[in-house]
Amino acid sequence: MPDQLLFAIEVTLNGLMAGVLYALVALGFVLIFKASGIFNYAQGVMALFAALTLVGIMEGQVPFEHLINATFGTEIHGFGWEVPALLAILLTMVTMVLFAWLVNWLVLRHLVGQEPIILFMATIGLAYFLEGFGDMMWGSDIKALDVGLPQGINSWIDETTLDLFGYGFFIDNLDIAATIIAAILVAVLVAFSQYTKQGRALRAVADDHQAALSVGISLNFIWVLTWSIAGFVALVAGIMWGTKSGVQFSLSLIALKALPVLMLGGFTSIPGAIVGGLIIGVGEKLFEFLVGPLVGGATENWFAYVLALIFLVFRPQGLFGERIIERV
Amino acid sequence: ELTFPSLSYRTGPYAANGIPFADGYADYFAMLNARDGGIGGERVNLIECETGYNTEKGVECYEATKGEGALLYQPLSTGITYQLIPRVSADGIPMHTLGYGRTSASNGKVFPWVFNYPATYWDGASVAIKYLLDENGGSLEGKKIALVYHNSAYGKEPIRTLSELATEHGFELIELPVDHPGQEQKSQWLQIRRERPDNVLMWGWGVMNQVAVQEAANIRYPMDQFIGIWWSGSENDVKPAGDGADGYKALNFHAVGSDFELYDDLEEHVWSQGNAAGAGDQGGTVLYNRGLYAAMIAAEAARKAQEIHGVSAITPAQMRDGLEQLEMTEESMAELGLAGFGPTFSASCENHGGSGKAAINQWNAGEGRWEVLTDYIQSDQELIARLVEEDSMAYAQENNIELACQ
Amino acid sequence: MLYREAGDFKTTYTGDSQTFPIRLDRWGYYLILAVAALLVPLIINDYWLNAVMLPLLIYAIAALGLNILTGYCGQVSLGTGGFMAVGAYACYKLMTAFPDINIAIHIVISGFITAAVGMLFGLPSLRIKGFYLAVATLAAQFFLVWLFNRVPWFYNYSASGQISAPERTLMGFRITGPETQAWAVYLFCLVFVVASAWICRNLTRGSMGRKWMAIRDMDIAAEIIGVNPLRAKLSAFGISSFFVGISGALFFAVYLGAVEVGEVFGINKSFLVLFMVIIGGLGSILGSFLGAAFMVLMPVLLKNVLVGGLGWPTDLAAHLEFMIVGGLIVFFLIVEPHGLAQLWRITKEKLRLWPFPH
Amino acid sequence: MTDAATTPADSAGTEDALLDVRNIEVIYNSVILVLKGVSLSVPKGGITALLGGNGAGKTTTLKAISNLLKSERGEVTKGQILYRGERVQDLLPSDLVRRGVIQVMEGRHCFEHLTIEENLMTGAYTRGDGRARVEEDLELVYTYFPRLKERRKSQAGYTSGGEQQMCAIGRALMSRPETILLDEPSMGLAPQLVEEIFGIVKDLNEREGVSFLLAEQNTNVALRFARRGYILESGRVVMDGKASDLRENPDVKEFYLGMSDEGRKSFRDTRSYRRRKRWLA
Amino acid sequence: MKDTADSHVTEDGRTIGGTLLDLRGITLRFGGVEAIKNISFDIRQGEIRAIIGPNGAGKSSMLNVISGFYNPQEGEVWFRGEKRPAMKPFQVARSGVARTFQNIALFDGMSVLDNIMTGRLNDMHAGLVAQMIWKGKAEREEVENRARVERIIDFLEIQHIRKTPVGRLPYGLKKRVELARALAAEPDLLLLDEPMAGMNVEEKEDMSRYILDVNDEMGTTIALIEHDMGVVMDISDRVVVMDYGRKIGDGTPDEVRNNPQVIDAYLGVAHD
Ligand SMILES: Nc1ncnc2c1ncn2[C@@H]1O[C@H](COP(=O)(O)OP(=O)(O)OP(=O)(O)O)[C@@H](O)[C@H]1O
Ligand SMILES: Nc1ncnc2c1ncn2[C@@H]1O[C@H](COP(=O)(O)OP(=O)(O)OP(=O)(O)O)[C@@H](O)[C@H]1O
Ligand SMILES: [Mg+2]
Ligand SMILES: [Mg+2]
Repeated sequence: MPDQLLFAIEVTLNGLMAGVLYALVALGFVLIFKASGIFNYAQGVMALFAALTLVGIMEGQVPFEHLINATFGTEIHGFGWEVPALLAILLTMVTMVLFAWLVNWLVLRHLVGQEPIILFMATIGLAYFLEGFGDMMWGSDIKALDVGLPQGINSWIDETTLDLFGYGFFIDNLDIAATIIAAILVAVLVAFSQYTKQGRALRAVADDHQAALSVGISLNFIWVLTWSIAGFVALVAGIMWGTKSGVQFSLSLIALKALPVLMLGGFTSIPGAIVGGLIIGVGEKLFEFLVGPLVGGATENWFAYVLALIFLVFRPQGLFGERIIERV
Repeated sequence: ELTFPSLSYRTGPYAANGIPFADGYADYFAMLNARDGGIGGERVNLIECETGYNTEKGVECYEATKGEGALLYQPLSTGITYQLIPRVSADGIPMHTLGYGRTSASNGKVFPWVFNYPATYWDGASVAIKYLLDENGGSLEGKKIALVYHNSAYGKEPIRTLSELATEHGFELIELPVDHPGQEQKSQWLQIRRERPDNVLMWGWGVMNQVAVQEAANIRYPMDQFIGIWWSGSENDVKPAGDGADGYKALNFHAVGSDFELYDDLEEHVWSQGNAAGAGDQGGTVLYNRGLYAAMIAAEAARKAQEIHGVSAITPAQMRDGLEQLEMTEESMAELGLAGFGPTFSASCENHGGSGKAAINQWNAGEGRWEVLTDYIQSDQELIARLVEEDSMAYAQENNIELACQ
Repeated sequence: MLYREAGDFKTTYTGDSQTFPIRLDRWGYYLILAVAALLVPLIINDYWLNAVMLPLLIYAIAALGLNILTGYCGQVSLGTGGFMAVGAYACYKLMTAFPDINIAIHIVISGFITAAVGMLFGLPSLRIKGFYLAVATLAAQFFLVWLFNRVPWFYNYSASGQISAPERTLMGFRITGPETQAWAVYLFCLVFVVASAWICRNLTRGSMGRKWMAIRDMDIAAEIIGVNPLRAKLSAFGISSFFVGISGALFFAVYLGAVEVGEVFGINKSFLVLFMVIIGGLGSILGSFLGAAFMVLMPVLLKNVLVGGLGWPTDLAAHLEFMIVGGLIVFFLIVEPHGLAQLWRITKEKLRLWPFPH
Repeated sequence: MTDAATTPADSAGTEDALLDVRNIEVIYNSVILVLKGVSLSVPKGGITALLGGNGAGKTTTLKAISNLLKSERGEVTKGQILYRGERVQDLLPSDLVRRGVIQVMEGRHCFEHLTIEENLMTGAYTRGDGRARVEEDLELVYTYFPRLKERRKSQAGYTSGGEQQMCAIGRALMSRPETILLDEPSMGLAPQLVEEIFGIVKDLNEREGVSFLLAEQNTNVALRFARRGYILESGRVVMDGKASDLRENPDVKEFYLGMSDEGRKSFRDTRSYRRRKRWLA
Repeated sequence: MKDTADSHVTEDGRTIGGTLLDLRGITLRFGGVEAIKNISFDIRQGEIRAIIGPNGAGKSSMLNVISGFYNPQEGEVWFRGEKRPAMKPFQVARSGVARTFQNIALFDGMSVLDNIMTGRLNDMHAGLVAQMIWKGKAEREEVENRARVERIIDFLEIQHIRKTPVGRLPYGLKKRVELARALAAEPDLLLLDEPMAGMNVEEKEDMSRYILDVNDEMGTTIALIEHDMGVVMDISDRVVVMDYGRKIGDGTPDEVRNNPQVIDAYLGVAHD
């Protein structure tokens, strides 16, 4: 096979993998949007917060160390213990559930029945808060995150493809791990939303808060549930991205990578997030590869959005989103 | 009382880098106050102002502090630097941009109030190429060199120099821009993997550095052929990649580690007193040292100004004179307890850019520290001077600036 | 009954549809305008100008613009940063290409150029709605920023890709460049703000505004009663972008003086202006001002209190500032989802009844 | 208008009252006072009608009972609402549903994106008595409303107004409630169907002992089926009593039943006291 | 317009003219659902035409076809004697058709007055600049149209809620505001989808009065869907009956009321 083509295939494969990572972030958005019609701006910050908490617990950091030291003049620097990754993940999960509960108790509960944009704004306030809170709690330095996921080139694929085509493909082990985890996650979530009555209730709530209340769906329960799941998804995304680039503020910006995915796949569709992620991943990588050099590169940021935009013009609800009902 | 504002960023996307720098900057002055009672008998008043790497907040900080008798600005952000250049020129307050900001501001004739010694980005580019020439027996003919850069004013700075150098030395330059924040660089690194450039240079900042180092490790790019600018050469940038980062190189214009007499003073007068800035855990890191270095230059310039004008409470204008006549020698640094900490240089009315010297550091992942690989290498002064002249004169013309130093 | 509207009858329809139908409101407005135009210029200094007034005034224009699009026409846009960049770069190109023409004219033309670009990016709004549209407008945001960063013609081939505003004067007073006088710059922006607010008010109380609001509240019904959705939406995009472009031009030329597109007009700017509009009150002119004031003043105020007043370390203060601003946003939304302007309206309603509860 | 005091509330009803609303006051947006002291009681196993013109506060009363006001920024500032003698004002709407009180909201609040069948199934959300029983009830609802069965796979948002109304009612039935608050069930339904719906109400009431509180504009039908009636005007109960008594009341006859002394008057002939032509001048 | 030869005068002295709107063989499908099956009927100038039928019969869909919201797969719409090409709804509105909706479609964020003013949008043509500075045509136009709207407000007796945001109004008043908005457009053909749903008798009487007055005094042709047989039989001139998308009856109220098919499908019992 010609070199150029092989490379294009490699780029495509990597694009697919990158897409899965985007999709992981997008999933969190989808869950919450599905369950409440809320566009959760704080999803990225939640991923950051989850990852920060995970590292903090693993490394035995004392929460609010700096604050305590500054106000009381103490010199605390960590508990001095290390928590195994699995336990730490579990504890982080508990934190995220607590967070979900607090969000519902302090914010959402009071905004039942408001317009989507108002709820959106509330999540922005939440994002602000969590941004400051996370930093204050765990510090804003860069933390390396290692929960034992493999990382780096997969030699087996490299060697096999080298034998086959005379060109070794680069596939990152972390990406493979992400793909497997994402596949499991999506399967579970689809099953949950499709085959349980809670799943049906989620969609009911998103349609009409009042009517959902009137048939006895407890918004509190549904929201705590979905925000907890979204917190869990955020944690998974945080682990993946944190392993890649260290845990730090910029982690919250991965949300921006998820938005075109969301738009393309449809705000309400769990499989859509995955398919959208794959399309965006491949699209932007191939575009950068094929057209990027002609226009000066760094096209990935905007191309994802433009690609999604073009899709939307033909399908305004995204690929798998629920049809937007237009009736009088 | 001598007022030094510190426009720091301890929050936002670049906080991880802003914190150690701000800590070093603050600790040095705190040490001077505690040990010597300030500079020349005047206590130092450090006003820290949080910018979050945000231009508008930077402006707010500038306006808020300039009325307090600020002597020198150190904004630590290329964006804010551009903002402040016209402002400081109008207000007559000097600004020091230590190895960042607008490179051509090293022309003191056009930018009398701006100083960017000891080295500029263009020096950095030139030094990197010089080093590679050395490594390759004096010729880069037919080699491929990739530049991975932050797609912003900062990242684009070295391109002009590098392309000049490429024609001069006959190597091919591959430009690979990475958009802010730079979390996803798969396509850039796949391209590197395919094109197999002989070397990769990087102008990155923030998370972009960590991801680049990680990706380089992932594709098994030989780390010792990967050289970062000094803003891509801190512990933050390599640690998340673990062992994979071993061998990665970066430029630097000051020493690393805490093996200096000054550190004893810091320990004695600041840290042990519980007066450390921030969380107090950054001592000895690259960026902390850079903060120290910046503060040291500021303090020495102030001392110089006091000397020249014979007053202890100097004005910003006098501070400028101190900066302009500043001379860092081996002896003067040794005296400060920082022997060999930075390159020697001296400024003049025309030259605000220093000697343009930088050294190569290499990361040792096993030990978890940077090692100094080379002496300070001098950049191609002739080329840089020409480029600086071109760019600054264009600016002067556009803005009707009367040349100084006549 | 502190606040009265009783006895304030209108005998003409013109009187009834004027900007401030209630006398007390009108007086309050004149008072504020008088203070802003006559008193503030006398006392304003560099700090107040650059740290508070300029951002406040300029953001208010941007918020007015976005409010037309999002608040009145219901099209959520996250492209504001990109459109401000269009204004800024248009202004830069005009300033450098036609140095002899009055800066005020440059700024207005920048507005028109932005309007054209805005309409172009508004085209998909005919099909794409709600949050989908919001995310779609990000395409404009990222694409425009990339464009200005990539194509050297836009920044006149300068080495770093930055643009900086050359010095310009208006009636002999320096408006842009380093050596300006605070009061002149302030008044210059104030004129733009007042004019913008007045135009916005006129547009929104007339047939144009009704078309927008009809589209916002129920686009299908609006179409069935005879509103051409394409024209209504595009006009909203155009007019909104016009103001956003003006604010971008002012932001660049008058406030910052030098701009790097990715940093200054990045996505954060889009979000910031949107926050202003929502916090202030969607579909309210007053809200645009209140929102801009909230988002500009709150951080400055908190910083001064926490760092200056209480002597906290700057990083803790900054984190706390985030938490407080975030908390306040949520708090205000819970108290009154329709923004500060609505809060003010309800307060007035209560004052009218005062001291009776209902 | 007859004052509430002049029609002595035959207090026999209050003893076995299932639902007791005592003198409640409701304020929207903390400024708009809508209910100004409304009291009513729904006896166990009875059908009670709540009548009144536009804006009288019927919907508000029902929402106050089912605790849905909060999401409209309204609140009950005075008075009490008792269900089985317990104060229920502070409960969550979902708890109230679990206790057997369900409301059919005015204006067909269906879940647009869900299919008709899914809509009906959400009604069974609070039930825990097994799939089989739920399926049974689903079939029952389909026999009540064959039209729904035909459209059961289409999204509720795309069904006709009447179909949505049936869907909303069917959905409430799916929760096997003990008490149903019906807000204008007859709105938008064909006359035949109105009869049928009231037939179902009567049937459920008689066979299963379900209690109803129905807000209705269709006074004629409502009073035919209800046992008691309350007439609300501008947020106050102005009249209450046995349905049969109300039907005989001349005011009710004139204003709510559209009967004049000569029997039903034609809609064409009501111009007597209407101003005309003014707006054409 | 067709010749006036076939116009006649009703008992109460109104003139019914020639055919205003003619629907010919309309068929409308949504995927598998056939909402309207080959229906033809006409509406004459100046008459009140009722459309009745059980729920889901396709009545609202019929109005949607007339107002251009749905494009039927088959069939033609003739308006004022001309075959109407496929049009966007706003174009239909501009050709003189106004309507109200079954599920109230008011603009919730606006006051009652503004809502009604939207009805006049098609007659407001001031240029952008004039509107920006609120001078000249813009101001004049506003005052003129406001005056007309005020007359409608008076007529429908909703003066007291003029400045109230419509979101806060009770159901019945919303219906009235919607009627006002449609009237404000001064249409030739007014389509009313269940204008009296959710009203008590007194209010229905008022509403009937308004409808009759509009028809009588402005000569507006009215097509209305209503489930209250009393109202329909009393005020309409001719009635179309639909069932499952088919037309099962058409004629005067008396004819329809005695049509066994109609009784079977819709009325249940013969209505008095
Ligand atoms: N969310 C709200 N905010 C403010 N006022 C409201 C709100 N909802 C209802 N109201 C007011 O409360 C009063 C009573 O309204 P309600 O809907 O209870 O009347 P109703 O008797 O159900 O009338 P209808 O028969 O028309 O449905 C009305 O005057 C209305 O304007
Ligand atoms: N957009 C659509 N998509 C799919 N089906 C539709 C759509 N619009 C209407 N229908 C179906 O077409 C049929 C006719 O609906 P329509 O709304 O015209 O009924 P209707 O006669 O107005 O009934 P009602 O008296 O209940 O309002 C219904 O079965 C409805 O479900
Ligand atoms: Mg009601
Ligand atoms: Mg209908």
